[in-house]
Amino acid sequence: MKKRDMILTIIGIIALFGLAFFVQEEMDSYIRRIVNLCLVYAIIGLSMNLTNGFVGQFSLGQAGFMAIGAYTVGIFTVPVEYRENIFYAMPMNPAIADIELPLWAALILGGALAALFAFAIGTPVLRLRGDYLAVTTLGFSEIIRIWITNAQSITNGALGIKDIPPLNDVRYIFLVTVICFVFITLLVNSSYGRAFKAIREDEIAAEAMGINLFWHKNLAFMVSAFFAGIGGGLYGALLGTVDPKNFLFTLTYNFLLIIVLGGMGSITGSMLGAVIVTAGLEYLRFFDEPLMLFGMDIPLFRPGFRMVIFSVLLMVCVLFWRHGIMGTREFTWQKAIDFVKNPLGFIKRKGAAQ
Amino acid sequence: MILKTKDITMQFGGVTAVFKLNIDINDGEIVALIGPNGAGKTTAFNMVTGVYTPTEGKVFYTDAKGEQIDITGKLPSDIAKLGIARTFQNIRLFKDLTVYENVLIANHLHLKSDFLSATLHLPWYMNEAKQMHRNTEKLLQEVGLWEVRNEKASSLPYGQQRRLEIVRALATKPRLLLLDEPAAGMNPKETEELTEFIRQIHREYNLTIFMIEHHMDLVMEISDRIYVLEFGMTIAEGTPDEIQNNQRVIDAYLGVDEDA
Amino acid sequence: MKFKKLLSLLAVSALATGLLAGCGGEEKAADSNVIKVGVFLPLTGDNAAGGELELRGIKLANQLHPEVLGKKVELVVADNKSDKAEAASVAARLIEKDKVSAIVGSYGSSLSMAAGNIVKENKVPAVGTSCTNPQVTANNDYYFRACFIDPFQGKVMAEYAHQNGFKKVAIVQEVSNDYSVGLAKFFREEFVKLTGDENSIVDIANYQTGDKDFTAILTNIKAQDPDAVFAPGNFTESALLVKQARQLGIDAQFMGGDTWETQEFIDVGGKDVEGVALSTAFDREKASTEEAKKFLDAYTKEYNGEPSALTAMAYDAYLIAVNGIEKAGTATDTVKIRDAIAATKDLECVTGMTTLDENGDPIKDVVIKTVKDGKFTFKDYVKAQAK
Amino acid sequence: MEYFDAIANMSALSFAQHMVNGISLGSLYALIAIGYTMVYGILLMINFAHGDIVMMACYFAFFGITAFHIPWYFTFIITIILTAILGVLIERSAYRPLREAPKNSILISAIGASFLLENLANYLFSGRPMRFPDVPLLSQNISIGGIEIQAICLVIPVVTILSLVVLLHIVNHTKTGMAMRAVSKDYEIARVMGINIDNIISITFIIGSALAAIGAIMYGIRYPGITPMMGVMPGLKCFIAAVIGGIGNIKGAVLGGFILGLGEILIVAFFPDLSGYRDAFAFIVLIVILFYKPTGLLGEKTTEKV
Repeated sequence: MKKRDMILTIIGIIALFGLAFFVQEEMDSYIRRIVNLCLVYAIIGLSMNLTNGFVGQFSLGQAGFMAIGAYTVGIFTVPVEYRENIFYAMPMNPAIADIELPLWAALILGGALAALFAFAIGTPVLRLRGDYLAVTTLGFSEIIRIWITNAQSITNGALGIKDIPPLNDVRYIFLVTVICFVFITLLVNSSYGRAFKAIREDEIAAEAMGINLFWHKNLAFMVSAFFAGIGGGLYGALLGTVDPKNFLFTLTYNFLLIIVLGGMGSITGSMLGAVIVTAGLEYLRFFDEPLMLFGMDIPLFRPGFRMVIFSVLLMVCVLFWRHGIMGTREFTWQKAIDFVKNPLGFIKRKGAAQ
Repeated sequence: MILKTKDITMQFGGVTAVFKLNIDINDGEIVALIGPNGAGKTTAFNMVTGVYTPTEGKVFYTDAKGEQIDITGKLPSDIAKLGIARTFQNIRLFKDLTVYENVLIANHLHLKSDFLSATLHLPWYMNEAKQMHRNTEKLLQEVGLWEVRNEKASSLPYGQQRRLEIVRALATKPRLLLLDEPAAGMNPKETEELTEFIRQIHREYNLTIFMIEHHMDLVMEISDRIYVLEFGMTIAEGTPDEIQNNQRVIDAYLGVDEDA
Repeated sequence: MKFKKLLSLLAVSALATGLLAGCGGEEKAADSNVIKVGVFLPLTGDNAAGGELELRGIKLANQLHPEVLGKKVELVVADNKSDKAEAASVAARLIEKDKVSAIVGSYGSSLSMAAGNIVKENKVPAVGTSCTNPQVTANNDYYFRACFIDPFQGKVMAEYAHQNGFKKVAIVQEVSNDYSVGLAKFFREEFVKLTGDENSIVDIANYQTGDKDFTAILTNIKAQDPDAVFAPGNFTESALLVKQARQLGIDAQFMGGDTWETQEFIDVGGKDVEGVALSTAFDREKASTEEAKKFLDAYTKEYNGEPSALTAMAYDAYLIAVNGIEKAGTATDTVKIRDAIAATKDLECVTGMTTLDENGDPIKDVVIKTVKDGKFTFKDYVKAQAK
Repeated sequence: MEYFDAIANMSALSFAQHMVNGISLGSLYALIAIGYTMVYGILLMINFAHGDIVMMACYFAFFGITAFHIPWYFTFIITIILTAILGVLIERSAYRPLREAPKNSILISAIGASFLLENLANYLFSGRPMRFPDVPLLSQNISIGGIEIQAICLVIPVVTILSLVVLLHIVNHTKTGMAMRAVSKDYEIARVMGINIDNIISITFIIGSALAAIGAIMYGIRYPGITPMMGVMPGLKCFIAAVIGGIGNIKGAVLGGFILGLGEILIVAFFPDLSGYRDAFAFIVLIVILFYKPTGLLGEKTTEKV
């Protein structure tokens, strides 16, 4: 990286931190919640993009990894004195009943457990390709959920865990987001990241170039699971409560839309996608409310319409706009500078390039 | 002897693609493998490079230290690390990546830093990375692809793509290079250039070359020895002159496939 | 290219309608002569059916009690989509954007729990409609509810089973449903206590939400030949469960909780669910209060047919919230409203005189109903002291 | 030990009942799995929307009988036709434009189509369950030597086997079937041979969706609560059944369906404590099968051309 870009990046991150402070101090909790949700979804979207976009392995297990992270945070950060109340149907397993961790430790533990699980299932699963991989990872995510439902003494089963110390702090979540994004950006730009892309482009050629498919896929899968676990942990802390139904495999579709819209194989795209999908869904809320337009009641607008729009958007994206907003491109300072200097020319050139 | 296959056989279901193939390749040689379509040539390559594990038989490779290693059924990536690189019959470049990246990726197999130090860009990784970039630059300049280094691989003309695939294989620092029909689809002029290119790399990079090829001009011109395969079995072996005069080969192959 | 044009056209029109709709909203917000009450219900997703029934109750209550403190009560209806992340942001939105004085809802405990931290943090009281998990109000001073809780309901059914002389009971629980697991657990404890027989529960079988085939667990149960089967759970699954049990020739008494009391349960179950017993909070025959009569009249006028307990409880939740606002004498000081709600005592509601206990849970009588000729009919009555 | 006791204590009658339950469930899975396998055989993609096509078919039949009062036998025919049209429509709009695109795009499109159907049904028909109408004779209960069974459970296996036989005949002995096999082997060669690939794919979707409709009708009669999300789990399980049997192989799909159906029932029968894990069973079997026999039980071994 050039020195100029490095400096600009650092300034940019500091500026964004300033913005995070501002949002935390000045905005109401509704806005903060939306911002936080955007950031958490961006982390999970990015984690999914690592396997699906950069390594080209179509995995649909994100909900399961999130569940591991969220439950780790849920189980270990709930104050010990509340636990008896929460686990009213079946007492908590004494081995973990008295362990209370600070949030950061629980997050890392959750990420690590998710990564460990990814490692364990990676061996059989990552030999598969395409559709098979998609269905088996989806299957594992369901198995995790079913296990959580049944393991009452550890997870409180269907009753869920509540009273997770609430976290609606933009600064905290922003910091974690920055760490995740910086880490994955560096990883993708390292030699390992290039090996990932090689696997995406052509597995057989990559293997012939000495790239161990199994190890590299597994590595990406574990890193992805780790950050999905962290994202899930934040998600749990943000909601203050977790229960198994949160982590139905349909949850993964949200992140699929994020990365498809943002661009499979683009870090910038993951962030853009997360913001657009989260904030956009919030904005689209008026579709669910009865609408009076020019004195007429439009019968189209009633609960459920928003989700129809949401799914149509996903379809339109795949069909007509397969590369999403960013494709595999990234934000660079050079492009930004070019744009600021000569906005019209930049757009024209971009148009011509496409 | 750098490569030796001993009675390797490959069966798919009930079909025997290659039967008891014995090939010996000496250090520094250029050896060609010819035969009609479907004779099992690519299958033989795939067995040597680990894509397939032979149903029977063994593949031996002698490394730089002169030690003979049994590489039968090893992973393709491990075989590449030992110093055997290859190209593919239907070009398999990393299409959406640039020429530069294509070659740079081929340096990855010699990377010693673990993934965490690579991700965190720790000093020892940065040193290695610098070396990888230097190697790539040097190689691209030497083979004349420097000017197109920022082009997408898929946007290169056909002949250049073939050449890039060979260069990418070279970047893994092989001792033995396997070329699967490098001149396929080329016109006589391009073939001529390719012949020259193969000569050049053979000379400059201290290589042993083992190739499958249909262009007889090219094969006869640069090969030291030739193996002829038909229906998965060797029907002849020898110098270009010997092969050209071998009646069985003429019957089975040369006469039929001349115009291909 | 045509598609791209069409798309951009669509996008632009979507934006335009959005802006228009947005403008409409702004105007309303400027009006300070209304008191806003948030309605926080699942109107889409898995729990939509329950949410719709409760919305009816709240709307009816709003019709009959449109004013408090001399101002109009405006309902701000928000769909939490049966999804927790949605529920959290919807609750925040009701509080921050719509500035509601109190929230009524939700159907489904997990959704209420997702909003729990938010109402606590923002100090806006919420009255749950049919969130029966004890955790909803535990350790949360700002959450109340109009329904009884799972442990209570489970115990009442155990008592009922005991009174009816059942000796051997099998339990089927929807293991992924907090409601079902809670009821099953307290039923089991109470029943074992009442019968004094550790083996009186002959089988505990599990299924997942969304399952359709119950033949395997039912065949196992049939082999145990129980007198009754306690199977609280979602009405769709439960109706199929009872149906398949009858097909397999199990003639034991089936018992469930208040979730069964929906038309869909009878629709799906048909004649097979005739005779089941279920606990609920409300019935016409035991409608003792004036409020109940008003409610029944209004309901019949508006919707035809019998109101479900869900509708009645949602109606009551609205009453509790509005009564709190009235007693507090303010629509803006939500802490005061909270205190007034917490002090609710002998409030005349549809489901009887309501008093909230120290957790914010009502003390209530339970009605046992059955299905007869395709209708829910009164069967028995358990006084609140049973708790 | 407990488990062995459970097995030992199970009466012959209970066991027979479990077997009957399993066969009836399995044949239902098999019927729907055939649709998956056919589409996969031709397009090499999971038609994620297949389960939701089943759901839509249920609604078609529901509205035909309850809203339009069309006699049930006639409704079923209309349902099959409508569902076939729906299937072709999905193929045309969601899959055909992406035929040349990377496989992952088609996969996403399929997920999108499935998601769209679910949300559309939720929006149009609301999330409340509707009761699939009773059908004379089929909805009745009968008792055979102490085994209690719904009449439809006897019909389903027959329909499944019949469908299998008819399909095998079509695939192996008709011109269309031969064209299908050619397309599934290699697009290019099929094109060169003068086969209209688009038509063949449409026919495949018609057959697959028609089978989905038949499956849906059976499903509706057997489990009469229909909801917008009802197709998701059966969809996944039937896909798994198709994979277990060897995807692309019609006999395999039927075999896989029976294995899954019987397995799900018997695991609860023999290990009652695991009843909460029943839905995980399908996925576990899938993973085990893919690990030991990636092409499924009856699948052919294919290797990628290098």
